[in-house]
Amino acid sequence: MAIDIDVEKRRGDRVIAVRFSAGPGLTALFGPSGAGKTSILAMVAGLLRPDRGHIRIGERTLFGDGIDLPPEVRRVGYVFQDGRLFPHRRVRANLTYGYDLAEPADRWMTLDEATLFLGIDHLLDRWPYTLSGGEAQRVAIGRALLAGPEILLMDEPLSSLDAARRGDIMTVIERIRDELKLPILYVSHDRAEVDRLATRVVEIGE
Amino acid sequence: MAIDIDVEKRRGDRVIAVRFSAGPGLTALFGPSGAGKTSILAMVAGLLRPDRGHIRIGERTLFGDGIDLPPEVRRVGYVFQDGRLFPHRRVRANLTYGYDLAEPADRWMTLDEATLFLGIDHLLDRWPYTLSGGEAQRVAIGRALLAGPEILLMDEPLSSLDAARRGDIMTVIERIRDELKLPILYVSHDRAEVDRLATRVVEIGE
Amino acid sequence: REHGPVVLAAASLQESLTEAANAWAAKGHAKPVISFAASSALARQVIAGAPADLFVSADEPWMDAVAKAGMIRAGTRAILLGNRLVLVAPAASRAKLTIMRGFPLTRALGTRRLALADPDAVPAGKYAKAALTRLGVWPGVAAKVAPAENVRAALALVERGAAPFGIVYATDAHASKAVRVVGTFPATSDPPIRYPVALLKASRHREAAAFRAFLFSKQGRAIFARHGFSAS
Amino acid sequence: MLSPEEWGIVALSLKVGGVAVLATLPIAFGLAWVLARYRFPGRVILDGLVHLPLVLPPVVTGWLLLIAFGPLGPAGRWLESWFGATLMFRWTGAALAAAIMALPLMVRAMRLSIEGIDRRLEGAARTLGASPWHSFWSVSLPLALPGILAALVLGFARSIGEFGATITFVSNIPGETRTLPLAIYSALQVPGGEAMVTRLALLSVLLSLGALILSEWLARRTHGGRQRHGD
Amino acid sequence: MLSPEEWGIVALSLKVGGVAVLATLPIAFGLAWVLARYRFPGRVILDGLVHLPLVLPPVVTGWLLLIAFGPLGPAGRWLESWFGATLMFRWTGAALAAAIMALPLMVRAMRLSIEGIDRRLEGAARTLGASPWHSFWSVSLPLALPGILAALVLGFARSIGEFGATITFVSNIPGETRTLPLAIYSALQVPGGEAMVTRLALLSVLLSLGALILSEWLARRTHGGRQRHGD
Ligand SMILES: Nc1ncnc2c1ncn2[C@@H]1O[C@H](COP(=O)(O)OP(=O)(O)OP(=O)(O)O)[C@@H](O)[C@H]1O
Ligand SMILES: Nc1ncnc2c1ncn2[C@@H]1O[C@H](COP(=O)(O)OP(=O)(O)OP(=O)(O)O)[C@@H](O)[C@H]1O
Ligand SMILES: [Mg+2]
Ligand SMILES: [Mg+2]
Repeated sequence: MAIDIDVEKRRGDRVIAVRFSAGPGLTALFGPSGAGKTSILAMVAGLLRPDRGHIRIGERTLFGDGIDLPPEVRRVGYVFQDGRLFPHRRVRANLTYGYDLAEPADRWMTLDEATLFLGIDHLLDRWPYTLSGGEAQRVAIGRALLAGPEILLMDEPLSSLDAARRGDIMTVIERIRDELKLPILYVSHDRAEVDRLATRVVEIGE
Repeated sequence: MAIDIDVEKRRGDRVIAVRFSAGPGLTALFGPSGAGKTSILAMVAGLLRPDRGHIRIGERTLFGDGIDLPPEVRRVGYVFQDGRLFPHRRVRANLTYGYDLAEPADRWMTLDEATLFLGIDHLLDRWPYTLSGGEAQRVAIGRALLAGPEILLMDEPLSSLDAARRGDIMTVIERIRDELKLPILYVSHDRAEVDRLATRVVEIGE
Repeated sequence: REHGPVVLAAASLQESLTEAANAWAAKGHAKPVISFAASSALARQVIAGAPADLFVSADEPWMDAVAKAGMIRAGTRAILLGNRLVLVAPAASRAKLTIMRGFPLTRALGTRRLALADPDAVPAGKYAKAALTRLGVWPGVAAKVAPAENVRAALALVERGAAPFGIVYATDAHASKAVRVVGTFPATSDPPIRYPVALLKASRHREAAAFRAFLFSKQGRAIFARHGFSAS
Repeated sequence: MLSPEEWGIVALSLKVGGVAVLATLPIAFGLAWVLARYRFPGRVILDGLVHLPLVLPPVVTGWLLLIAFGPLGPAGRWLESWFGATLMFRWTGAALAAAIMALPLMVRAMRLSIEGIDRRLEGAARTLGASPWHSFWSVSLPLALPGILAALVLGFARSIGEFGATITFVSNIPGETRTLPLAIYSALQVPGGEAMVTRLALLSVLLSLGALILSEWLARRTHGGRQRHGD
Repeated sequence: MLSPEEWGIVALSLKVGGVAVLATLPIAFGLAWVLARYRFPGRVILDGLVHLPLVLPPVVTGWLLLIAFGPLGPAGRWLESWFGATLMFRWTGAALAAAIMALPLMVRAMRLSIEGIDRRLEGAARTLGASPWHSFWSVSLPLALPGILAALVLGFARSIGEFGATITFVSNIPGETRTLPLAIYSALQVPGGEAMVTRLALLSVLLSLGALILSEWLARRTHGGRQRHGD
């Protein structure tokens, strides 16, 4: 599935403008801090409204031409830069939140699979506030994947993980990219990560 | 100044126990997610009380032997894993919070110097909620440095920064380490960072 | 289970009218449902069309208002009771005053205050003001009153020593151990202290008129007399 | 320990207070939500209207209710002709009075909690497939729970203490509208009734203490996830 | 537009309400803080005591004040002998009554906000060199500001509407204790006094609307940093 993005958005006193198309695979967004990477993901997810432009994923127009799909039908799996776990739900209920809402046919991963490769099965009954930084990050990844999305938006998803864990998760991301053929928009500053995962790199300029 | 740490702390159903001494320089804490790195920094800062043990920095006992100094006299500069900027103060007021509280003689950096090498001078009048992930991280670093601490605790301080910015900040950390001879406890999963900065590496086991 | 007629009655009648209702029920009638509140509140409820049978007001103006609103059944309005005003002081007080024209109430108060029900609003207060005016004492006292929400509240101010004197109904003073009656105001006050009663237009209860009649009966009057009310 | 009459008064107070608070809860939440989340012309007016029962002496509120919901009032006539229902002299009228008096307190408490919700969590819920409605039920509402519990306690306590509006609107009818405060008023009218007053006042206090303990227990049962920790 | 007498009543109401709310603010904040932050035996009792004026009919509260602060009461005697001061029949007594009635509302609102503070920010302040006291003033207090503003509005509105406790405690003395609700009550007792009631009630509403607008303005002036955004 192809991604076709051309958006403009004013934030404070600067304007974020990007335009790129990409085939299937993992597209790494690369650029300095504050360049607008998170803003782009938020626009694709439907959490931030572009001032003008369009966002198309495969055949579907998410935004533009008078269309502005609400986030819940865009089917994006968004791993936020800041986690955003639901503080009032235990880890298990965080993980199944999107899973339970998805059509069974749309799901492509079970809770057991997710907890296994993320190494979070011992955390299922914990409250989010008791998690370490890396633990919370892994739960956030699991929550997004379990919702059975058609496109993944990952904002520095591996930043607080150790090398071993990082390797495991990258393997899964590769499988998602290659076997499920899901388009992935991926923000990272880690050279090694990008070199290993990215099908292509889009520079987001200052 | 030497660091001498020997602490034990129960968190949930596991016990975090570490013991290490280190001379001056930068000590990298290395270990898998959930190993207890953040907990150790919190204990050094005085935000988490060890169940037993001691914490000594140079001649000063921060904890142990019946002593338990409150955080505000420990003079630690703590860059938190999750930022923790004050949401009700603009960036400038966040940066000067500790600066204004420090004895003039204890300060070793001015606001101008900090904003310059962190590249945040254009953000001074912004509210924290408008900052991007990397921008917030840089402000948090600046806030900790400006308080004129005697020891730095840095929990993945560079995780969301691009390579260029990261290089700049690492240069400054090196200067702090070598010229000011401040002991630094540093948590990172980035090999390159650790290789470049660390005087020694302490493994925090599972 | 059938209930008796609905009676709206001034709060100062609480004990006496409850006793009367019990006596009536003891004769095999359904016990009347009595709501005690300020006459003003009850009158407004009647005017708003409340489904009640009998209204007993603590003064004439509110009964007039109800009548003017066309809520009274013709020919059923009558004076049920009278009352007397008394000057009271805390039980421990040694004050002596004789109530007569120009009696030195103002001087007796000194810098302190005279407790009474709100003289501009509440019936008992209006009566007190009229009585003092007639005795020529009001102009001196006017600036020294402590107008309370109702007679009971005025009584409480005296009971608690907050005011050295108060003017309340004889019936209230009669029942309180914490105050002493210093003197009784002449019965011939103007306007006279009278509790009018009337059947209401909205009345549907078949025993409403009978209960009203019972209140005026010998047995009914005896009960009110025992509580210190005077027959009108 | 309690006479049957006193039991009756307590039961009535519980019924009136309980119905008032539970019936008001969704309305108050809706108002709190609108006031917290939307800016629109007339917002201050709406806010002012909500505060009205707090500002006006209760007797005036009761009088206004009487004018509107009395048998001759517009709302009263409408209720009568459509539902054959009347609030006059009925416990339902007492519940209405209590509800209106509790409204401003309930709205404010919930509004504070709603304003404290991290709205980014609602965005996260949406990306996970939740409709606005589902996100409201599964995220916003649970996060506003502290305010809802506070509203329940405040509203119930206020209802248990409501006097002026009730006696003015629905009078002081034994077994129907004579709740605890009205019974206390009646006892206060009797010289030497202080013992009775004390007794009834203690009952009021016990009732609301019960509500308080219940709410603390509920808060503790659900607070796990909301706890903020010092690291 | 207003007669001098009406101006006097408005001024008195403002004075009583303003003094009551401002004087109660620190006490209420302290209570809210203790109830929000500490667990100790007797906590529920303290919480219940704070709620008391809400639960008891106002007349009973006024009666209790009379017993305590009257010339024969313990508190009254103490005030008299130490300060030569009396609250009886004074506007200060009216302010005390209003303060006590406003207390539970103010405590609850502030408690909700205090419970919502992210305590890790206080920890951050400490590592930056702030004493507990300084961290309180520079972090906790500003973060609790929404609750403080809500408490001010609720408390002021409640004071402006306070009737039962005031008239019972300090009676209805023109120029000294006759605040707006007491004047309204007097007017309401007189047949045909409805026009006057309406006039005075409108004044009450205007006063509290003013307070409301002021608080919204203050909230807007300071809200920048607390805003939660949808991304
Ligand atoms: N309140 C708690 N209850 C139970 N377990 C807890 C609690 N707080 C922390 N823990 C656990 O303590 C362990 C240590 O946490 P800590 O934050 O120190 O880890 P860390 O080494 O910093 O990990 P990371 O690299 O992921 O940030 C984690 O496994 C965490 O789940
Ligand atoms: N409400 C706002 N007002 C002003 N500027 C804003 C606002 N929100 C975002 N910005 C600015 O928009 C720019 C883009 O932010 P964004 O979060 O998209 O950056 P980013 O590329 O993800 O950066 P990072 O790598 O640091 O996370 C930043 O400079 C940020 O300061
Ligand atoms: Mg970002
Ligand atoms: Mg950590």
